[in-house]
Amino acid sequence: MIPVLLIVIPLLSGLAAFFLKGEKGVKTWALLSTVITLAVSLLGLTVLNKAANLHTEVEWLPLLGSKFSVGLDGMGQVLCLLTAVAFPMIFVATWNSSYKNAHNFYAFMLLSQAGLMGVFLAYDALLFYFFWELALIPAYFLCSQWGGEKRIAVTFKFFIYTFIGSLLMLVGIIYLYLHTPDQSFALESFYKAVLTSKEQGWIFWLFFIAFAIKMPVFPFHTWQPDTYEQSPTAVTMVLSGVMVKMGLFGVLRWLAPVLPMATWLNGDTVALLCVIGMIYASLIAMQQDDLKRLIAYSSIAHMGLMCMAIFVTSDQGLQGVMIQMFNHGINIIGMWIVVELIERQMHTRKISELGGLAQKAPGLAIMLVVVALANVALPLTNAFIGEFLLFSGVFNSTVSKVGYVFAAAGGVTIILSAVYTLNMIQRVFFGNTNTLTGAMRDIKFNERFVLGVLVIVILVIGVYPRPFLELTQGSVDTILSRMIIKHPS
Amino acid sequence: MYSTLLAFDWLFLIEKLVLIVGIVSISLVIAMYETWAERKVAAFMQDRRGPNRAGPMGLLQPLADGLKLFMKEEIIPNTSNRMLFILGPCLAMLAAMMTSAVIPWGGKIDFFGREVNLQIADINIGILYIFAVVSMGVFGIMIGGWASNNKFSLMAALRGASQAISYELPMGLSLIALLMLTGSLKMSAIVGQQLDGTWNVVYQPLGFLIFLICAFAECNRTPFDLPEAENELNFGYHQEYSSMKLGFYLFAEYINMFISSAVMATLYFGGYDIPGVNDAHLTETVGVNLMALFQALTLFAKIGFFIFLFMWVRWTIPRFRYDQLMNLGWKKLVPLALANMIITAAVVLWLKK
Amino acid sequence: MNAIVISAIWGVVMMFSGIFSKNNTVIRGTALTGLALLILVNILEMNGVLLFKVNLHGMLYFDSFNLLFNTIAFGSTFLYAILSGRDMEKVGRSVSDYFALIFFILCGVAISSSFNTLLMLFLGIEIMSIPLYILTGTDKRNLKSNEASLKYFLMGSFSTGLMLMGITLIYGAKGSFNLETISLGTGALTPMVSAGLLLLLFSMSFKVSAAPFHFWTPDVYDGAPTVFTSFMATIIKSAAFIAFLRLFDDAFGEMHPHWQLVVSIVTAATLLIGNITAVFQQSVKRMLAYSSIAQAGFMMFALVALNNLGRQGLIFYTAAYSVATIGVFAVLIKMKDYTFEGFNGLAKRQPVLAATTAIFLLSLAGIPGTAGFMAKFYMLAAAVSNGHVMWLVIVGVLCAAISVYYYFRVIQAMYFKEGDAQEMEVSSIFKALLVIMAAIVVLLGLFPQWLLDKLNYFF
Amino acid sequence: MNIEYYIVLSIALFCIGIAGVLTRRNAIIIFMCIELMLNAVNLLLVAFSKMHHLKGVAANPNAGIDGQLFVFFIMVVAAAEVSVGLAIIVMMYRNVHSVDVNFLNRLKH
Amino acid sequence: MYLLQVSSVAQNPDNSFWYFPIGLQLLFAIVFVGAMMGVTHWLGPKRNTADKLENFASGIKSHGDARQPMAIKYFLVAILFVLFDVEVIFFYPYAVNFRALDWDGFWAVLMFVGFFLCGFIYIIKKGALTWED
Repeated sequence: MIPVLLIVIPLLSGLAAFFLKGEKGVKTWALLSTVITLAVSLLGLTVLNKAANLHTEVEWLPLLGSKFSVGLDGMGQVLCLLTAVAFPMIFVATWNSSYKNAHNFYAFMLLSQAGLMGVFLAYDALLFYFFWELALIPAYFLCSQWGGEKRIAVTFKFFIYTFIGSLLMLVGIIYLYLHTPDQSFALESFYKAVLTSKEQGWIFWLFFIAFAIKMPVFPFHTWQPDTYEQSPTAVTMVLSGVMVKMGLFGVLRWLAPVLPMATWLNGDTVALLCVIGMIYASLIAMQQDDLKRLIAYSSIAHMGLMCMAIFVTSDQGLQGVMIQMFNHGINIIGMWIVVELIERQMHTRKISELGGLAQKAPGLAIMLVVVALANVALPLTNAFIGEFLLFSGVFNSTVSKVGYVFAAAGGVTIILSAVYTLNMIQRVFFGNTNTLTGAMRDIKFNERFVLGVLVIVILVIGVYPRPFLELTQGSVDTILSRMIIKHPS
Repeated sequence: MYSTLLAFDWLFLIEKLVLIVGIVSISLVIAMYETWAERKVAAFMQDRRGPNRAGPMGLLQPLADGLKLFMKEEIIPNTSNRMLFILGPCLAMLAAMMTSAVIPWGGKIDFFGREVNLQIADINIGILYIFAVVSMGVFGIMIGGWASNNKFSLMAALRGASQAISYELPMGLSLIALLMLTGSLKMSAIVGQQLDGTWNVVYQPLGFLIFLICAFAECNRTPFDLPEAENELNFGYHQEYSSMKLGFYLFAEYINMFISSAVMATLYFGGYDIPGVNDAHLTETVGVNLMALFQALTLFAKIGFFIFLFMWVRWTIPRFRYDQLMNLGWKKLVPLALANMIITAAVVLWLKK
Repeated sequence: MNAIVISAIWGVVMMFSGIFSKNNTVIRGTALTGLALLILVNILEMNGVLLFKVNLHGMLYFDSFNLLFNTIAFGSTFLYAILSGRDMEKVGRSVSDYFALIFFILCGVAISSSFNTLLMLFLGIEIMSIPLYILTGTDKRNLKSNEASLKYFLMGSFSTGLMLMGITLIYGAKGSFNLETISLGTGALTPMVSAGLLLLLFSMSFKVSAAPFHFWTPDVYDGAPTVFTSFMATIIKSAAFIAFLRLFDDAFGEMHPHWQLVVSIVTAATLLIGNITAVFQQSVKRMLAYSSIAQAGFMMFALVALNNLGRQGLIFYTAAYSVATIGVFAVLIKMKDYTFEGFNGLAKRQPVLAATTAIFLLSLAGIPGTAGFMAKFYMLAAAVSNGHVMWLVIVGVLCAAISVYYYFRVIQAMYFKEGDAQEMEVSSIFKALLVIMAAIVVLLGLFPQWLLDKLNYFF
Repeated sequence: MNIEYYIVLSIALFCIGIAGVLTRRNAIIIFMCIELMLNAVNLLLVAFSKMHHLKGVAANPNAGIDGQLFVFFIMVVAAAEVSVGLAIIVMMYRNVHSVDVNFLNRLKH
Repeated sequence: MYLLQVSSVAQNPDNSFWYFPIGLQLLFAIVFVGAMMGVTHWLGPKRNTADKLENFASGIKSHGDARQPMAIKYFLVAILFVLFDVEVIFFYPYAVNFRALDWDGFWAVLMFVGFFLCGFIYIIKKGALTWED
């Protein structure tokens, strides 16, 4: 019941939003809908946390062996929670922004939420693919209608990239489907698919490219900074906070356990790509003058780390990935909110044109510092927990012989990330004000509220991560069992 | 099929060659004298004398005309398409000369023990052959008219062509009714059936009428001589022509008249059947060769009658207007012929029961 | 059989309707009645009710496969006639004749989907083609239309010649025109059979505008009056494909390994040429022409794979493709400016039109949730399950991604670009119909089970 | 006569037709070449028909008859094509005053 | 005397060799026509002048080329002829075999005639054969 609600509430409210009139009303409607979704998600996590409530299966395409099969496991819970949390946050944070054709904007936002939920909930490959695209299309419309000046070309690039990836994945899905013992799209059947290692090899790449584009991993990342820069910030938050997790999630649920042998064989290659991407992105991030691009590149670096951890895997590593997916979402949304607030007032995102904001907007500055520190994984913040697990997982990798090299390389990026993040804080918030930043006012209540919630979440998880770890342990075990059982001894 | 030339039946070749030369020359001579006859008939109808200077009763007149045509200067207009200009009359003439191949001119003759058919080629699709060759005549008209590059010629050629093809439809349809009776496309078979039986015209009066009208139109004879309507088109499609090329066109027309008379006689009036006589019986009495002669003469008598009919009509009935002509062809004759066909089929099947 | 007879008769009825009535509404009404009747009798036949007892001597063969296809074709035509029937009046005066030709074409469609001898194949294809030559040239004063018509005619009859030679060679080798007799034997290739096979392949590729025999398509589609381009690009193309598939399946299925590679190459070329060239077009109409080539490439997958998934998929594809294309064209006909710029800002002036067009285009691009996705899914699945042509699948997938580029250009123009959209007269009925069609597209995409059930009924 | 002769003749005619279609620029000549192709096919069909008839006449008196039937249909369709095609060419001629297909480039960009 | 025997060729009515005489006649006709053309060419005088080689238009000055589009009606007749003639051709095999085909064949042909008439009435109603305008 819960999973269906999670999908249906945003879907229907999104469709309804198309027909609503009045900006204020639409905003309220959207917020209401997302809050309800959040509530449902929390209920699923607490009161209604019973197996019967968490899985739903309805006949959909019996001829093709596809069912409308959705369910929540630990990993799904985490990501759904992230999605459910992110959207109301975004809506509240951008309450003061006004959009042309607001009803369409919010409708697309809600639809993309439905798509995301579907991706995280689907237990059927065809359904997964459906939602994968359903999440993409609204994002496309959102970016190219409400984005910056170069939005159309840039978004298009983003769309084509993702679309190519997903089509390749479709081929892989079809191939797997045809090789399942019972001709079915169910996840369970996929696990049972009989494939030679050669077949696994190239299907692996079909899937991986799709996920890699989404994450994005090094050679497939070129769409990302442009798109983040050009999108309206609310959409950027969705893209970077939640949507990139689709890639990781896909790897975790649909790639690694389904094609364990290929994952094992290609682990090092992928990890290498990730490492290259991390270092490369970090280096570029250091050069950026544009706040959005800076965060975009930092996101590439962080995602690379998580991806690497999956492939050179161990118990701790996966655990770390799961929790870090959530954390990264929270942190980066926080970063974007700050950027959005700055941009809305200053009408610029250039670091070089800003300075001394801390004097004018201390509330903002405090919040930002917390979020930024979380982003560089300072102890006591949530990301510390995640990255610590990640690193130890990679370092102790049983899969890769050179796990420690990867870990070391990852460590370098952490340092680099600290460098550019702190540098950014330094240049934007401290120093002298100039004519532009002199007019800065501090943040309003709603913004303060959102950032405050985020900061609280950051700190709470940073201090007491146990519930999360327990929540995801089951998923980690399942995935690992799939992977290890099928490993050649 | 034949491995060596020696195995070839050379006598067959000679026989056919003689027959061809004979029949073609006869048709040419008849065509020549048709011109004379035409003038005579015209004169008679108009109470004049007609040609009477060259030879007795002007009998040498056609020869003189022919010679004159030979001696005239050839003129090929400089705006015309030279090759097609020459090809046009040649085609018309060729088509006219080819038609006679399938008509049975008489019974068999016995030539020193060798049985000789008085028919050049007794092919099994005789009627279709005639159709095919007659339609080639349209090419002659069309090519000649177009090649002249003269508006009058072109106009006349178009008229001629569309008239000819329009009347081919009812003609074909009327023949189908005939075919249903005979069951064969072979000319000799059609004649053979009529030899001792009733002439087809008795069963197919309507079909014959339609065929007759169409034959008139096909030959561009009055009342259907629109392509040559002097008052409208000067001289018709051959107005740029001179000398023998003009002669060919005129000749072709008269040969066509002769041949269509022969076809009509063959198809509807028993061919070489001598009326009122039991052929088989007579053959026994007079012998094969003499019988063949009689038969041929009978056929030529019938042909003569039809030729006279052609001329008679020409000098009595005024020319149609073009729209009348087309309306007659398309809107009257075609449905009539179709009805004739269907009724024939139904009646034959009904009687068969 | 019902449909063949009724469509022929109704064609004649339409011919005379123009003589007895000068009122276009009456004529259109008659045509719609006829189409409804066609659908009805066809469905009756699917349920075993035969209206005409004709001894076919094995010339035609009816099973639910081609009957279902017929239903789809007639249904699409029905939609087409409601949507765009009114626009035919703009092309010329003889609306009744256009409809008569369309009925004759439908007769050809029914024949070429159910042929069982090469004779009927030839007749069906020709009955479809010849009226089309005329329809292409109906805009008599327009040089482009003339030119398209002439080009189409010359190319079409040329390919007919090739096809006939192919048929003759096959006949010479096998001694029969009957598909079953032809398919008998070991499947060995004698020179005569292979020449015939190749010629048939070429000519059928011509008819379905597969590369490298596609070159007439853009010009013809572009030049023809848009109303008829819509018809050509959908129903005709689908029918030609069904004929193509049936021919190569029923008659040459035994030799599949011999010709699979050739067909795969043709398919790949079609996909690449269609998609890449479409990217560079400035006119939406021309883009749709190239896109139809590209879509043809996808339909060829059924032929390459030659399995049940492919056969089912082809039917599904034709349905999905036809409905979406008819919809896009119906909107396009209303436009005065066929360039991409002409669509600028359409979303503001005509939100309904823009939204439905967007859905149709999404379907053509194969986005999940629309019928186009399920269709592409089937085709890919067919090719994958065949197993020998994975490279082709990858090519297809990449091409599908390219196709997004040009389909989305229209969407971008409509939604994201500013422009004074052209004034158009659009009735609310038209809008309602578009919405219904969009709903069909989406429903087929989300719940394809309905059609799949039908498909499964005979596989 | 051997069937090969007919095959060679027909193929020759057919190739002449194809060559004509591909090289000539006059629409009417192209059209005539197409007709030539059709007639080559007709010829070959009749030849094959006769061949199959001789081969199978013992078992079935109607053997090979379908080939000739086919020719009939080709003729009909060819006639239909002729009428439509010529109408199109005339329409073209009245608008452009030329039947040269090289002039047909209004649709190229 | 062997040579005077009737040849087997002549006896066999279905033999395609029966077309041989037609070929012969064609040859003869071509030779004849060619010869006549040659003779007249040789006999006739040749005194060409520019005026003589002009098109003849009853003394009126001729205007332009004659090869202009003509009235479409003629053309229409030609097209209709092609169509209807082919339909008529279909009656021939029927006419030869209609006894064997019996009433079944008759009804079939009646249907065919029905279609023929439909087309025919259609073109008449459409005014394709109206010449008065």
